Amino acid sequence: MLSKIVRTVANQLILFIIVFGLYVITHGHITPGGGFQGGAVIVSGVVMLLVAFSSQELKKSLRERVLSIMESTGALIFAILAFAGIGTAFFYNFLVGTPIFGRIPATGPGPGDIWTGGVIPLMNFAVGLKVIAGLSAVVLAIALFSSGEEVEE
Amino acid sequence: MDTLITHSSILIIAIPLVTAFLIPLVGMTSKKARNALVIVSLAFVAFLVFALAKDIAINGIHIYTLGATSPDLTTPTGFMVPVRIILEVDGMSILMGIIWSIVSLAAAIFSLSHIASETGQNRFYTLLLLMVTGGFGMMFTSDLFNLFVFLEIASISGAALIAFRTKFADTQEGGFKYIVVSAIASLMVLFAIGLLYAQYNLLNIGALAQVIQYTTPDKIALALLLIAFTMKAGMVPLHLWFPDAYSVAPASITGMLVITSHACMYAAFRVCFTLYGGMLDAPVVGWILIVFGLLSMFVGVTMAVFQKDVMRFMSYHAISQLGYMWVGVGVGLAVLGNPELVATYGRDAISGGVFHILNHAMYKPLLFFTGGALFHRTGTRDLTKMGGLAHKMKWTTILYIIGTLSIAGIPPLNGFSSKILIYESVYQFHPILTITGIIVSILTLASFTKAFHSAFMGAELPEYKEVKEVPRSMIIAMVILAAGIVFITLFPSLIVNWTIHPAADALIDQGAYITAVTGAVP
Amino acid sequence: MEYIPLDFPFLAAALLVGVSFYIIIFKKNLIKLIMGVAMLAAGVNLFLVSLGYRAGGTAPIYTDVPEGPMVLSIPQALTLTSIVINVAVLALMLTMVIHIYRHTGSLDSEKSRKLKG
Amino acid sequence: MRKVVGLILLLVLVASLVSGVLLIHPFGHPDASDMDDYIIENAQEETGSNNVVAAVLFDYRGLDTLGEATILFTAVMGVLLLVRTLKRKEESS
Repeated sequence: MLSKIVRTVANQLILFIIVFGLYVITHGHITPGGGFQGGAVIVSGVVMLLVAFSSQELKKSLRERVLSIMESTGALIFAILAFAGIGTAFFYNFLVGTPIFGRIPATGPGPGDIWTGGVIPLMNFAVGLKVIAGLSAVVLAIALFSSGEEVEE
Repeated sequence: MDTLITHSSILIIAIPLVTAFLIPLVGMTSKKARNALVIVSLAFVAFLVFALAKDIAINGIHIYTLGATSPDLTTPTGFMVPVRIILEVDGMSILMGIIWSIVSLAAAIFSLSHIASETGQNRFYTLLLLMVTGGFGMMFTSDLFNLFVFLEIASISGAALIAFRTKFADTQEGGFKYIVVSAIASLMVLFAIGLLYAQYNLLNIGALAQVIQYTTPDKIALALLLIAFTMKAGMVPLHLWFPDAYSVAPASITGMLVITSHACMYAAFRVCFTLYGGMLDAPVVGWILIVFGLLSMFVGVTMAVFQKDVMRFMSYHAISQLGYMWVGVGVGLAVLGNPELVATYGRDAISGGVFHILNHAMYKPLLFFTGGALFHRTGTRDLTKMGGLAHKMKWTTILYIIGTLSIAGIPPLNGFSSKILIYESVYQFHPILTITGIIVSILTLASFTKAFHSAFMGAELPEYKEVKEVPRSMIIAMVILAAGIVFITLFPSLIVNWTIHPAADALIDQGAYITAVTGAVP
Repeated sequence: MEYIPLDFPFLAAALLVGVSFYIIIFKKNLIKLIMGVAMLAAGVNLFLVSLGYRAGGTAPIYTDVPEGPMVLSIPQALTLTSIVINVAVLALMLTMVIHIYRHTGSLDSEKSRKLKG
Repeated sequence: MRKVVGLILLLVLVASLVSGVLLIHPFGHPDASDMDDYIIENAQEETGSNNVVAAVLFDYRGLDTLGEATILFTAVMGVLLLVRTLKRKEESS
């Protein structure tokens, strides 16, 4: 556990990191970024908390059971979105042209429109959820394990 | 039913995947529901594989384009090269799929009681199903990068499963060796993919095969791909990790790992026959495979003689048996440029090699399972410490005898029918290959008899007074594989005509694979 | 810079792969071995992503992009996939090394080798 | 002996890799780009995404990304499997 200054700053900073990560995830289909990148940004915030506080401290607020459920859910949403297009073909982008994220941008350079991309923004969210939960679980588990703590099953 | 067949190739990959994602959620509530889910999904996948196999036997190569407006639209309208990932299942792929579906189902059933006393079962079954996904993906995809992704899925889950019993040091070491070897191998594959992509801007195997020129970078890519896949399959100069990793895994996983070795072998064949095909310097590559195959046969069997650990002993035999397949298919590859020789013995040699894959995939997991059964009851893998177990474990003894007779190639059993096919065809290529094969076969029989003697025969040892027969689910799993052996033994010509020859022809006939992707040959 | 006369990125990738193979073959420490694998992955990723570069090209994202050629997009997607895969591999490797260290008390690949055969 | 063999193999490998990467197209000037050009031209229309890389990841090569997500899932499961407690809790058995 580091000094009080570090802990206080980390506590405030984590909010901004989460907001930035969510921005990267949400705008994955119009600007550089996406589920993996945004998820990694948020996990870097978790790592910062891990450094500032101890792993035992963090374990109280991040239950592994919850993380495990989150990860499975993210993966399932992704797989189900892929399955949903199976009327035509697996991974068919069935939302293009529908009211939900279905707008088609003008060809060529232009300003981005958030309501485009079909299943891509939804898949970005699913992947983001998965990456946040999965990598946090890994980082936390290795930190607990190398400090000699038993990890709950 | 037709819709199911149309989508079957992706369903075979996706169903174990989705089930794997569900297992952690289901496993939290009920153990029984989880076990039932695993078995039911794998059984359904096996059903789909057989349905797809029937469809392929009737209608030819099955093709599935992911994300296209229609699954059989391989290239976008008005465009010549494929853009999306395409699954392509031909005779060879579906043979591997049949093997994988049977063995994975048997392994899951075997695991039910084999790991019943361990913790972390939810994650064990999740990883088992992910490994099944990876294997099917490797066998069915026709996209090089996708092959790399599925290779990684299979190897990472395999490594975690090898290290499953964390309280022993050797499991961790075996798992670590396995994951280092697979990481290096798959990164070499990725570098080769980069070299090919840079020149042709394509990733699909069929489309690449159409335009490949066999330039110097292509040759380097071929070398990298072959080294990577043979290393992952456990060919001799790069086999040192193989027994370390395979002997320490839970027995059900070892049975599955053998098939992932076959899947890497399949990938190597796919690269040689389909990707490079006619452009290949066939005699040189063929001879390389033959020489290292012979080395594998010999080194594997001689090292096996000295082993005391039952699983290590069987792992070395697995290396030796893999050598037969390299030799058989290598001979077919060496004469690939010459249609006459292919017709006289090349096709038979490839058939023999492929048939041996099928046979080996039945008896080697069976033998590993019996080894696991011994470990389950005695708590040791050391053959010198066992003895007199035939009195206590009758089923295991009988199943072990079936496996032994089959691996040694004793005439009526299936191991014999594939070995004789290899011997006969290979003899016309070079007699020394057949002679080596027969010698190795005799040594195999001798060492398995010795192991049988020390584990099952002799007086009952006092410390195993309490030993009982293994639980029923383990016997069922072993009986499934033994039934496969008996079936092949009884109807060898049926199997050869319906699965082996189409598989061998699929390897030889590069044009059909290309045509299925790109439409007509230009 | 308009045009780079030599294939520096390709050469750097090949040399990085060579250096990492040197580490993997000759170093005995398991952590160094893992670093070698990570460097190998970095080299291969560098090679892949530099394959797609087109001189003077922009990133293949249409939002407010200047007119002109775009760099190839598939290598970028492949590299992204490969990076995530390598993160996964490294996490698993490190966990196993912690276990090996707990069991044998050593990170030397020669000393910790318990199995003989 | 082992070192010498290793060094020779290493040199052969590096030499072949260097020659391989020098023989492909010069940096910045890809030889062929049919597949990528098709994607760059049609991605907006077919997938509605301005970000072509995202279109490749989630649409054209979706199975790769599903595989990638699966690998991450596999690694997480693997790590959690390996660091699990070995003693079964009393109430759960």
